[in-house]
Parts: sequence; structure tokens; C-alpha cells
Amino acid sequence: MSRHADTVADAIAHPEREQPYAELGLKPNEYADIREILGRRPTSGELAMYSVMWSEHCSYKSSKVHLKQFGDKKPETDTLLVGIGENAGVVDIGQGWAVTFKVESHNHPSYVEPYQGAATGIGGIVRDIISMGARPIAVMDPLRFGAADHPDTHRVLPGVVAGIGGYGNCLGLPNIGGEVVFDDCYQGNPLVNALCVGKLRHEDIHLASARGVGNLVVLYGAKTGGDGIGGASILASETFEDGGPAKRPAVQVGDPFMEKLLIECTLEVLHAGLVEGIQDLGAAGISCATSELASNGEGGMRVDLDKVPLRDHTLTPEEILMSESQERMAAVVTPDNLEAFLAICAKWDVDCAVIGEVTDTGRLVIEWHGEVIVDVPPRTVAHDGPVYERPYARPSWQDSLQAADPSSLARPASAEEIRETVLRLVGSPNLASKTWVTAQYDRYVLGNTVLAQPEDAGVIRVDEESGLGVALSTDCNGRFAKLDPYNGAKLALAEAYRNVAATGAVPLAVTNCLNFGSPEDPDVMWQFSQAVTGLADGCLELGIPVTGGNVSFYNQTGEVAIHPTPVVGVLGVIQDVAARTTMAFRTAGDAVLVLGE
Amino acid sequence: MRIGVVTFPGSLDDQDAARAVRIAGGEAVTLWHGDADLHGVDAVVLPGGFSYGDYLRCGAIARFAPVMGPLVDAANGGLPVLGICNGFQVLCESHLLPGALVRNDHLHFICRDQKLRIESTSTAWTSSYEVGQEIVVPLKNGEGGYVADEATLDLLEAEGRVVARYLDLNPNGSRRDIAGISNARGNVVGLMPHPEHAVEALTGPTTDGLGFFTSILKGLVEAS
Amino acid sequence: MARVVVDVMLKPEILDPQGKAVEGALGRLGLQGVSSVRQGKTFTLELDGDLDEALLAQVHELAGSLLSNPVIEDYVIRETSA
Amino acid sequence: MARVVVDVMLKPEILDPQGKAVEGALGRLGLQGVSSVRQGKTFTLELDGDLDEALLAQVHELAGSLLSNPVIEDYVIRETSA
Ligand SMILES: Nc1ncnc2c1ncn2[C@@H]1O[C@H](COP(=O)(O)OP(=O)(O)O)[C@@H](O)[C@H]1O
Repeated sequence: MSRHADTVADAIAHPEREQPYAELGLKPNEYADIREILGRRPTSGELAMYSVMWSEHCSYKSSKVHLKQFGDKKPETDTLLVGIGENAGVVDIGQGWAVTFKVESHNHPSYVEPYQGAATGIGGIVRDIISMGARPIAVMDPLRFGAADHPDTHRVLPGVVAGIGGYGNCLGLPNIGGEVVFDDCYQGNPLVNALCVGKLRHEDIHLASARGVGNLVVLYGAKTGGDGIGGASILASETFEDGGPAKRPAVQVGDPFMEKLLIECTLEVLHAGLVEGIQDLGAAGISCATSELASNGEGGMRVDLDKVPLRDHTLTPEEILMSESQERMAAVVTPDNLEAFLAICAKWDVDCAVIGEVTDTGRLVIEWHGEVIVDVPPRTVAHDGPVYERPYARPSWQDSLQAADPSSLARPASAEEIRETVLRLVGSPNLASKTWVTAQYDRYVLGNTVLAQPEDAGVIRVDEESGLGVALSTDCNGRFAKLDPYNGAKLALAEAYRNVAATGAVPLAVTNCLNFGSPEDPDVMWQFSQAVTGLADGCLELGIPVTGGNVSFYNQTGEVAIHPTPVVGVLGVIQDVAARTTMAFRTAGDAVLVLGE
Repeated sequence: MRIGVVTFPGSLDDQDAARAVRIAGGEAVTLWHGDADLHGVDAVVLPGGFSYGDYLRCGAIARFAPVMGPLVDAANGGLPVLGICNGFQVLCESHLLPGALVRNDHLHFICRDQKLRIESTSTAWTSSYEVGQEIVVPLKNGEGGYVADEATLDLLEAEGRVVARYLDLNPNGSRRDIAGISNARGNVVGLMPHPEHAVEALTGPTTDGLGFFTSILKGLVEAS
Repeated sequence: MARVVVDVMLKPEILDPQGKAVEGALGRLGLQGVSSVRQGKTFTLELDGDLDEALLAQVHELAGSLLSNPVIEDYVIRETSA
Repeated sequence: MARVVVDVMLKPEILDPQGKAVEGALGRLGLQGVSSVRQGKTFTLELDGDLDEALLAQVHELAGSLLSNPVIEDYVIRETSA
């Protein structure tokens, strides 16, 4: 099948061609902006890149104006080595050690294909951590499902848990905590959030930037296939004469074994000093990696798309640009180091190809079959996307919701009623033991897990000699957040903070995963702005900075949004893990004290 | 004494096995799956994990790794070898031990603190336990059900080659509650549970697992 | 008595890590001339009686929902004699 | 181009918990008249050229060592056209 890609020359020669920007999720004003930036219509390849990079998921266009508060209200701290904006924040924990941690959502994919959706959620967050130069040391998984007895929960939950276990266990990362919450509001929108924490020496921090004109851009890991590019088919159908392209799957399949090799290979090339800049490939794949690397560096890059190792040779260039194939990384390597880099990839049996080089043109230029199909200023793709001040207003129903306080509920009166109430509470899925979930996760691997399930926070030993360690907890009560998003977010923070402090660790830093409905709904946007403000204020009061996080919008079915669910993760440091405190009462006869009101 | 720990692509508990060797007082030597020889080690641990992703069958691909050639020869010649979890699966696939390990009967991966009874102390890896001693060590597997035909099971029992049995709860449907077995000579032992995760009070449920590593070191010292 | 076999395969465009691992192992063991390997599942259903149209329709229905996930997998139904 | 399919099944006397679970689920979903279900694996090998005797012998060899574990599994080789 011979086809001609839409080149820059074509875009200039045929300026008025209709383009399916709306199908790709771009608004008319956004499309107009792209034309203005380029001074011409975009090629289909450029349109593919802008559409994925300017999506809500990649550009944070609705949340940016609010998230600024995390920076504006950042408490005085000298523990942050790398702040918000990088793949993950890096926190100094002393003795020359640092840790990096982040939580991300994989909600919608997990609803469509629970096992693979959840598995690739773990895979994605782990690559964020290794791209900072850190060795991953533990994972956590805050989960939300619909009613426990709903048939669709029976489809979704076992798959999600098996997927998280299947991927995390196979990577050899202990699972040290998480949440399992049931509520009708998540019936069509389960929340699968995944957290990873990694450790590194201060000198090993790496950033995603392409510096050094003449340095090479190397793509390594799995081959690129047609995963997760439902959208790109629209573009391809434009350029196919007959029939249209093959239908591409919207889901990705993970290969944890490949990811394990990728971890070892990446840490080895980093420690050998062979890498100038590094970036994981997640959402938006090569579009994201090349534009972000170029945008953070000298600003220029030339890529030869024909060099990308493919699993499926029918892929169009637009599809290659958008593919979300898992288990891939991109590195910037000096020509002198290339041979050593390739040797380490060969040792780990990891595919690897030079796909381009760093230039000083200030442009990201991508070629296909010798013709230029992309020629853009990388910043406009990666960083200067649209920003929206979405309208928001306190929902009309908020007052009546708050007015319905529990004082109107019937109280158990007799001993029999109290007994029944207690039994109902104990037997309710939200309060019952979660062992049936956590028993499917390896919590022992690596041999540094000091606390895990059923403790309120996980504790991991970082340094075997000194006993230095970290504690982590993730928390959120979506019902509180619905009643009062500002205080609900503060409560989530306070709970995670207490859980970490109760182990004996000193809380140091915060990450978050903000799960909400549609930002185009002013009610939801109000919840969001309130929650962000509450979290930022709470962090300022407690004196610990937000180091990063993730926003997941559009968790709603029709008009009905999930409860606002700002999941908060707190990380603390403990000088000697042997001094940690567990939940259990240890010795008969000890006094029991209650602190606080 | 130098104890080799083999790393296959996808091995996960290799660092833990090496740590256990060190805590027991030995020297841990890293062996790579592509190695052509065993670097003169005195014993070998095949660690847990997901070698080659556990694709195909657990241990099926690792069995053909270059290092397995000299290892199988040495084991047949009496070199002490301990296979833990995935390592046990590799030993069965290599026919150094009889039987096979299949999908857990409940179909889930399971991670729990498992009570075991030590049934045989005449192997190279269990000599510092008492017969009938009860220990608790972590267990974590998705394909840990031990199966073999009746004649093989009877033979293992008759020859005292059942090394450890599950107590209280059979976590995976293993025939006759078998958690570990040895070859006839007692130098090769395969074990589903993870003694290397029970060598420090801080990180394990107990330190009951240390005995496997002290057994081998004591035996080697006495033999030398 | 009849026997129905449901073969479930990953869709061609979906990554098959297991097949890839087997392909690599076969190559290392010296098998030449194999361009690719895909791994699938089979479900062999032993029937009490014969396979009639109604039963076959039901098997189709379940093959496309329980036995496979149409998002990533295709299935084929084969009828064999027991 | 030829295609060889290797079907691997657990030996009849080996417990098949996956098959059992599927059997239970099919029953709960209303499928009647199925007396048992066994789950197996298939490996589909795409060949560069044709299947000659030498290659077939090699595939047999590997089917009985790598692709199946003779302690618990049986295998069958099918040849289909691509
Ligand atoms: N999805 C999960 N993954 C890992 N650990 C979990 C998960 N859900 C709950 N846990 C762990 O199980 C234990 C009990 O959880 P939970 O009942 O929610 O406790 P609490 O109500 O005290 O927060 C905690 O240690 C928690 O970290």
C-alpha cells in the first residue's frame, strides 16, 4: 500500500485543506492558534502532536491556573531538590540520599480493560520515577470502585487488583499500601491511582532535557505498535485513498518483564554517566518525549521517524507519533558514548535505535521517507499550550447537602439495635479487612519493607547501613470532599500526614492525584478550585511542599460526576527504621492516651 | 565460603538471597545467567522472581540459560543448590527435581506469612533445623502448587525427600501439602516459600529462614 | 458426545509479550525459519449431548463475553469429536 | 507461507483450576449441558517458508521440551495454512 504523508510542503501548497481537528478533540480557537503559531495549516503529523499535547491530560489547560497555588503558597523548605514541573519532585532525606515519588491515575483505561489498564498504570508511574534517575523501591495503589455487590464491580475489581499485582509483583516492587473504597458514585468511573517511590543519591538526579548540539536522541525499550491511538486513525483515514486504515486498539497491553529490563538498563546507563537527558514515553508517546526534551534543552531537534523500531509496519507516521506503546524511554547521548550505551542495551536485551539529534535551530523537525512532516517550535507543543479560566460557581445544591447533617438520622436505641449497627459496620465492604486484596501483592520483595498492610502507613528502609527510611500514606474521603471540597482536601492531607507521623517519621513532602468530573461543569470546577486551595493552604500551614501530582478530569457518567476525590500522598523521613511505631498495642498494662479533641 | 546467586532476566529476590547469605556469615557471589561457568563457588542459590516474565511456564525459559549447563552438571556431581520459588520451578524444569509447579488452585497470586514444618534435616540446606520444627516464613507465588504422579509422591515420602510441608493452611493446592523437596542425594533442594525474606526481625515476620543459610555454611565449613 | 473448542487469541495489533518471549527462546535454541510466534488460550468444553444450534449460539455469546475480551482478543469456535 | 500450531493441554489427571473456574462461571451464566471445561495454551508459529520434514522434527522436539512440560502436559501439532 503506497501512501504519501502530508508534508510541510503539502501544507504550504494546499493551505485550505479541511482538517479533522474537532474529532481529535481540538476546539476551533485552538486550531486557529496552531495555524497562527505555524503561519500555515498544520500537517497531519503536526495536528496529531498538538492535539495530544494540548489535551487536558497532557496540557493541564483547565487546572493550571489553580495548580499555581502549590507554587505560590509553597512553604519555606530546603528539602526540595527538584520541584513541580519535572517528571517527579525530588526530596532530600539526608545522608546524601534523596527520594522521588508521584501518584498518577489510570482510571478510564482500567474501566475499559481492567487488568491491562491497571497494569499499565503501574508501568507508567514507575517509568516516571526511573526517568529521574531513581531506583523504584515501592508502589501503592489508592482504588475506588462502585458498589461492592454490583455486577460491573465484579468485572472491574478482580481485573484491576490482578493487574496491579501482576505488573508490580513481576517488577519486584513491594506494595506497601493503598486504599479500597466502594461508593455508588464510582460505578461507571472507577479510580485506579498508582504511586511509586524511588531512591537516588543526590548526584544521580537526571532531568528531561536535550542539551548539546550534535548529541543523539536514542529510543530504547519496546518496539512501537498501534496501541492507544484510536484518535490517530481519523488522521490516517484522510491520507488513505481506499477504505481507511486498520482499526487501532484504544488500550495498551503491558509487558512487565520488558519494564524490569528497562529499569535495570536505564539505571545502568545513568550510573555509567552515558546520558545527557532522559524522558519516559507515556501518554502522547514520541510526540511528548521529543517535544519536551527539545523544549527543555537547547530548543532544537531533528528526528527521522523511519528509524523508530516498529512492531507493526502498517503504522502511519501520525500513528507512530501518537502511539502509547508501553515500556519505552528516550535518552540524549553524546556520539562518544553511543557505543557504550548500545552495549548496555544489548546486555539487557533491550531494543535501541538512534532516531535523531539535538540541533540549534530552535525547531523540532521530523522527517518521514526523506520529507519533512513536522516543523514546529517545540515549546508551543510541550509547554505553551492553551490555558483556560473555566467558569466556576458554588453549586446550588451545596447548601442543602450541608444542611442534611447526621442529627436527623435515627439512633440505635436498644442493645439489639446497637448490636445490629455494629455488625453492619464491621461487615461493610469499606470497613472490612482488605486482606483479600493486599494478599495478592508482594510486600516482601527487596527485603526493605518495614511496615506495610495493615499498617496506616508503609515504611521502607532506604539505607541498610544507617537504617534511614521513608514512610508513605495515601488518603482521601470523597464524601467529606463532596460536603466541603476545601476542608475535604485539608482532611485528606491531615489524615495522610498523621498516618506518616504516627510511624515515627517526620512528614516532608506531598504528592496528589486530583480525581474530578468534567471541568466544563462550573459545579465541578468549583469543587476543584476549592480542593486545590484547601490542599495548598493546608500544606502551607503544615510546612510541607507539594512536589508533584496528577489531575484526572472527566470522571463522570453523563451529567453525574464522581465525588471530588483529591487523593493525597504524604512522604516522611525516619532516621532509623528500627525505631518505627506500629499500630498494634504492644504490651498489656500500657496506658492508652487520646490526643487531640 | 562463597555462595553463588544467579540472576536471570526477571529475577527479583537475588539481592535478598545475597543479603541472607551475608547475614548468615557467607560471601555472596553474583552469577549472571549468561555465565559459562560457576566462578568456583561452593554452593548456588537460584532466587525467586519472574525469570523471563514467567512467560510460557515459570522457569521454562530460564532452564535453557547458558549458566544452567554447568550448574546442572555440578548439581549432579553433588554441588549444593537451593532453588527458592522461581528457582524451585527452574530446578523442576531442569529435571534436577521431580514433579512440577502449577497454577494455584484458587487462581490468585498469594502473599502471606506461612507456617511450615521441617520434615527432613538430612539435606545440605536444612541441617541446622530439628525434624518437626515449625517455622514461619513469607510465601508469595501465583504458580506454587506442587504436583507429581502418585508413584513419585510415594517415593519422595519413602525416601524422606519431603523437606517442608505447609501447616494450618495449604496456600496453593500443593499435593500432600508439600512446600519443598530434595533430590535423592540431598544436595539439591527446592522450596516454594521464601526463607530469604525471614532473616531480619525488622523486615521479616520472623528470622526462621536463616537456618537454610546457616545450614549450608556450617556444612561447607565442616566439609572443608 | 460432542466437544467444542474455543480458541482465544490476542488481536494481531495487540502486543503479545508471551509470544515474543517464546519466539526469543525458540531462536536461542536454534530454531530457524520462524518469523513470529503468538500465544493463545483454548477452552475445551465437553458436552453432555450433541451440539445444537441453540447451544452453539449460547457458546458464541459466552465466547465473546466471558472467555474473551473483545477489546483485545478475538475468538474462533471449533467443533471436534470427543 | 505455512503456519504451525502447537496445542498444549494439561494431562487429564492433572487438576486444572482455571478450567474448573471457567466451568463454574459458564454454569452461573446459564450455560447448560457442559460436563467439563479444560483450559490449554496454543502457540502459533508463522514460518518464513514451507514446513519440511526437518523443520517439523525440530518443532516436535521443542514442543516436547520447551513449549510443554511432559511431566504435566501433552501437546499436539496442527498444520494450518496462513
Ligand atoms: N489497594 C490497596 N493496595 C495496597 N494496600 C491497601 C490497599 N487498600 C488497603 N490497603 C492497606 O490495607 C490496610 C487497611 O486498609 P484500610 O482498611 O483502608 O485502613 P484504614 O481504614 O485504616 O485506612 C492499610 O495498610 C492499607 O494501606
